[in-house]
Amino acid sequence: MKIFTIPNKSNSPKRSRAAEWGRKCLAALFWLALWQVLYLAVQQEILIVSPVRAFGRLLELAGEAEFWITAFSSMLRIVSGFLLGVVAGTLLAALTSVSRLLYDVFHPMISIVKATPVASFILLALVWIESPYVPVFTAFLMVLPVVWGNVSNGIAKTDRNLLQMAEVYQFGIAKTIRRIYLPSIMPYFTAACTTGMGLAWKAGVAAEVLANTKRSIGGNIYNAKIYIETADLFAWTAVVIVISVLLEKLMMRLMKTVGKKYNLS
Amino acid sequence: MKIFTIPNKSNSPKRSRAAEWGRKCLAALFWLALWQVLYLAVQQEILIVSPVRAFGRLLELAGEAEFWITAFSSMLRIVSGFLLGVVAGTLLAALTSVSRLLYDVFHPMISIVKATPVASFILLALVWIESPYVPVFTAFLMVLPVVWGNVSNGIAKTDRNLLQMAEVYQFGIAKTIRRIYLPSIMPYFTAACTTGMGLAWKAGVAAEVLANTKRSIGGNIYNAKIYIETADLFAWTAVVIVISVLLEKLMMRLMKTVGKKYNLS
Amino acid sequence: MKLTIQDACKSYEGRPVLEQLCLALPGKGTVCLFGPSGCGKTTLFNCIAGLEKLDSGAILGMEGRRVAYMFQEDRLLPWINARENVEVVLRHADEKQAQKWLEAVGLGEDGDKRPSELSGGMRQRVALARALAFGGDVILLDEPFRALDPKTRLRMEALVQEHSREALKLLVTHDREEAQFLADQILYLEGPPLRIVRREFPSDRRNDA
Amino acid sequence: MKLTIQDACKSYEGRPVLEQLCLALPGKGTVCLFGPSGCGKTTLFNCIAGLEKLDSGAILGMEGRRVAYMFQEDRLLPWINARENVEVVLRHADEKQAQKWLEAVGLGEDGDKRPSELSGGMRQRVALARALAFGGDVILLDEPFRALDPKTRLRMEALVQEHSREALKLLVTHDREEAQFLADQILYLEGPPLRIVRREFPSDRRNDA
Amino acid sequence: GSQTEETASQAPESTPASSSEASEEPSSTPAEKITINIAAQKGPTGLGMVKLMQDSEDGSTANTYNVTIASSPDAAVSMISSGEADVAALPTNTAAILYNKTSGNVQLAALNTLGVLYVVTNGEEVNSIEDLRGKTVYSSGQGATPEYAVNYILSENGMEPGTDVTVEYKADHSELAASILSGDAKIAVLPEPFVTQVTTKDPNVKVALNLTDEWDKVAGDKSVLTMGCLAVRKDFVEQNKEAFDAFLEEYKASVDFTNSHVEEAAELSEKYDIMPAAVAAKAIPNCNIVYMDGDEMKQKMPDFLNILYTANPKSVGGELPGEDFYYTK
Ligand SMILES: Nc1ncnc2c1ncn2[C@@H]1O[C@H](COP(=O)(O)OP(=O)(O)OP(=O)(O)O)[C@@H](O)[C@H]1O
Ligand SMILES: Nc1ncnc2c1ncn2[C@@H]1O[C@H](COP(=O)(O)OP(=O)(O)OP(=O)(O)O)[C@@H](O)[C@H]1O
Ligand SMILES: [Mg+2]
Ligand SMILES: [Mg+2]
Repeated sequence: MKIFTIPNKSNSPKRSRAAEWGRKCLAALFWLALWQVLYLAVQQEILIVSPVRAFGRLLELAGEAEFWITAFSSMLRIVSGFLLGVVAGTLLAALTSVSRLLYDVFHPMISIVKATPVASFILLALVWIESPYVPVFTAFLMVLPVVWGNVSNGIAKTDRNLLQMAEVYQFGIAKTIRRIYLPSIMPYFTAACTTGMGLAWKAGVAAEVLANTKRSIGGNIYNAKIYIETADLFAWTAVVIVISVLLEKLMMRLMKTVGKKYNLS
Repeated sequence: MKIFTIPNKSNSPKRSRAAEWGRKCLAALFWLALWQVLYLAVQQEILIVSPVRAFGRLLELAGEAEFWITAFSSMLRIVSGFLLGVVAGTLLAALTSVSRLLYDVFHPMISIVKATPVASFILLALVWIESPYVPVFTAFLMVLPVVWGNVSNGIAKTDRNLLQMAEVYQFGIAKTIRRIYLPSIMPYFTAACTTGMGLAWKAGVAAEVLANTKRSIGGNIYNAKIYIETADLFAWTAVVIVISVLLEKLMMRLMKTVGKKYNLS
Repeated sequence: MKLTIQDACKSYEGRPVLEQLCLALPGKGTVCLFGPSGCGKTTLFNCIAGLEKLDSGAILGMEGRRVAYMFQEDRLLPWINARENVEVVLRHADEKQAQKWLEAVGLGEDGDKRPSELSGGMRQRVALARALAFGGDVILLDEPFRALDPKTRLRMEALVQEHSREALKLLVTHDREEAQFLADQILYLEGPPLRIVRREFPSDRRNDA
Repeated sequence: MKLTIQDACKSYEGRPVLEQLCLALPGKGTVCLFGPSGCGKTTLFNCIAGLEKLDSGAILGMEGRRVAYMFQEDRLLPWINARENVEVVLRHADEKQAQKWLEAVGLGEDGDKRPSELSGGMRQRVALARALAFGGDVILLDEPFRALDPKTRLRMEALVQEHSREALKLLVTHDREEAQFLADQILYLEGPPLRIVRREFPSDRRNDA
Repeated sequence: GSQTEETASQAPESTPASSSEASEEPSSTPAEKITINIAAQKGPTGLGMVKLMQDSEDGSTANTYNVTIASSPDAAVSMISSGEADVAALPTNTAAILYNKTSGNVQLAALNTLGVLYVVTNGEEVNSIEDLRGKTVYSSGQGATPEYAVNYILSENGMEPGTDVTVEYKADHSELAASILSGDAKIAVLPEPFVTQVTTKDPNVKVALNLTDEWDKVAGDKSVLTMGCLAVRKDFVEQNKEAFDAFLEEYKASVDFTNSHVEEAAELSEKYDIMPAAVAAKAIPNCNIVYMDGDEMKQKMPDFLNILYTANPKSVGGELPGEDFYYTK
């Protein structure tokens, strides 16, 4: 009788935690094995190091205070840019959804922000923006259109029936936003945030290279490249990935908690 | 009585086309004026040129056959990467939604693709990928996680009631996808495509610089930068933006037509 | 204040649903609408509630009057529970008040369930509780008792009858007995376009008034 | 083939809706279910249709039998029109067949409208047309006539009665007369947890059989 | 006129607001320390400046030097054209471009880096340019000075690039470095600090030729292969000539210090976040850090620029700079 239903992930609270972890570890092992295979295939320490080397180097780095300061200050910059992008993207989406005129005004602007290569405006940007803020700015510009697109879409897809209900029962602006728009936008917003967090890291670290930011992960990756320290390159890349994944997890958990608390889903 | 309803854009077919165009032109004028003001404020031809100069240069360039070949081959590369990313992202989303195991396997992979700075893997990538394909690959990697995230989300949010209906009425896999999943995913997919198209251009052009691709917009932007031909820089950037916006428009229209034809929305 | 519908016209894609409709309704009391499926009852309600704009004509006597509208579908907010769904329409959030209304519709124990965890009839009663809790000077009820068993139905009918006697209650029903029991006035409708084929004033209630 | 429900248990968050329910139903004919709102009728239907899994117990006699299920909500696909909504359940897509079914429920002229352009009662009739068009050996109808005016209702009742006499039709209704008119067997229910308080075999129909 | 005012308002502490104002309060009082904003870069140009930075920090210099390490020529260009910096270390051809683009407001003060291009080999014996005949040479920097330099040297040695020698261009210095280490490329033209990197990583990789020397061999006294220079804003230097001349002296001393006290300079390089000390110590001898100004510069530059100009006019900004491009003390 069962023909085709995509399993609902959230619907299986009884699945044992152990099995969950087991599967996750398996997945990790799978990718590590692939890495090792790749390493053995390439056999060039300059291009690719073995997972063992990379983790060894990572542990070494983790022993230094400097490492933590660097990682933390890069994180601070990129998260700031990310948050700014999320806030601005959401506000802009609200504005452009309310007014057709504002939409017409901002839409080309956002298209430009989306498509313009960083190389094109960095020269101009460097006049106003000081070097440590370039990564912030770049992450911001990366996240903004993603959030804007998703939130706008979420607003457009909000159930008109519920909006009519809110109108009849005189919810007013605040209650309509709180009770209808927010919960409707949540899934779109969440998707934008998870995607945006990754992109913010990608772009933010690249911008740290461009702006030669002191004490930055980007700077370290750049140095690793110039000095052909491949183990360092992989170790610092791993740092980027680990922080980004952890932050994403943290953010999702936070959103879930807030969502539950305020009945947003 | 009307309190707060966000106006439905698609709901006003009677609004005169002239007014629509008028507003769009006004928006364009607004941004051009802002550009001019900025230009007058900076007063440095090296950093920023006037809109008139940029368009003059653009017209000049447009007179050369080389220009069209360059623009076209860049477009081809980036659109290929974009399409690959869309296809792969959609397939991957389908896979990871069907099987929890595949989800656990691919999720970390996608997080890595999202966050890894291009600088980190370009060295490795260049070993296998020939220079002209680097922009394709980069655009692909940019679009993949955006599409994956949105489509996964769309699948997860598909109405369970309708899925139950499909099960009872023995739709089978094909019909369930065609009649329920596809239409449900459409808005998420569309948002991913518009966002992704812009990002593909941003990243693709940057990669053309990195990979030193011949006959590329990226190469021209790079040259304009090292030779400090600011008018060229702005003209080529305008090319990127115009093509990206046109492609986005084209894509949206295509999706609407297809969506209408196959009743997807 | 009387509610007057003057030359109301409304069409969807060229097909008229309301066409030069004129209708005068009293300031208070219960009016039952009785008409075939698709004749335009819901459309009329939407116009009275201000959710749809008339193509031409006017609806007079609605200024400053609060409208409570129980829709034909339940239109509950899926992300909050039954009690909150009632509470959300109260001017001053008040959980006890909401609970009171839930009890009135026989759902005192189901306040913590979300709409997806309620049965069809229960959802409908939450929507009824919400409309009654909002109060209002004009109360529009689109088939409020449709999916209820006879016993519950009687209780709900009584509840609606007792409620806000000073308000104008418009009520769509497909049950002739029910109309006779509840209404001061019954409008027999045909359509589309909507027209009133007969008005009836159930005598016993008229004498009361 | 008989349909047998054996010791069926099903609870939501610890609250039992079906508890040790045993029920034997004939292989064909019309059985009306008659019970208060929230007693567990829809849950029972969902279990029979295989959409919900029993916590324990079994439902026997369903192997290989096609089930048509008209849900309590309409569950129409919002992105296709009424005709396509019927066509989509046919084994071989056939527009004429779909149109025929729409005409049977009195919607011959509304086939091109999308669900959002239909009135409540019309949507419901599309859902009925869909269930009947699918056919099936077991037909579950959850309040198929709820929001219909008396005239339309009579037509629909007749339609259901005429339809697939070889199938087992289970039908939830809140109208005693309707049950008497349609059913070979009436189950009076209470709940939750669901229990059968009385079985009635409307005599005239029994004599027919 | 207006341009001066504009930039001055962005950097008021370094530049008097206008020339009229400047004449009212002459800046040449030796007692008063002037702040000179300098944009250096991570590579060799920065290395030559470390002593200057140290001294300025100690307060033992004639002026106060506010050195910013810019990551890329981009940032330096941005800084000098917006007036944020008065002096900037730039690629030599970029200085020429800026001169053209600013109608002469950027002057060449001194050359500070000669060529840092080397031919390195992995498993091939190369002792002279002639040995390259018939071989495949890998290089990076297509469309930039490395390409023009390689082509010039090859042609002057009677070889046609592309026919007598195959030159394959890689996109990126790191990629080229990786190829030579992996042995995919046997002969490569690499810049510092990549040369130091590859030779340290793999003892089989040898520095075969120094392209600066090869250039000198064919060009004699007429021109010099130069990669980096110090450019100055004309409107700044006109008003602060004395201070700037003092700076050049001190900068010259700083370059000498770097070349003669490699270890100490390397320490300072790490301190000022230019390069790790170990790397700097190895790189300094190969970086061709020099100080060349005045007549020598004026004599050798035009030919060099002309070679670039012949290869691609855009690489010097469309036309060869005039006399006033060269700053004289
Ligand atoms: N949004 C719409 N677009 C097009 N047609 C519509 C729309 N809404 C309603 N209609 C049409 O208007 C007519 C009246 O609809 P309405 O919902 O008012 O009927 P009703 O009297 O409430 O019927 P029911 O008792 O079945 O609910 C119907 O023929 C319907 O198809
Ligand atoms: N998904 C669910 N989660 C929790 N409780 C549920 C869920 N579905 C149904 N219930 C509960 O099960 C009981 C029976 O629900 P059911 O829908 O079967 O009633 P019903 O007999 O169909 O009522 P109605 O005539 O109102 O449709 C109700 O008390 C309801 O609250
Ligand atoms: Mg209706
Ligand atoms: Mg039910």
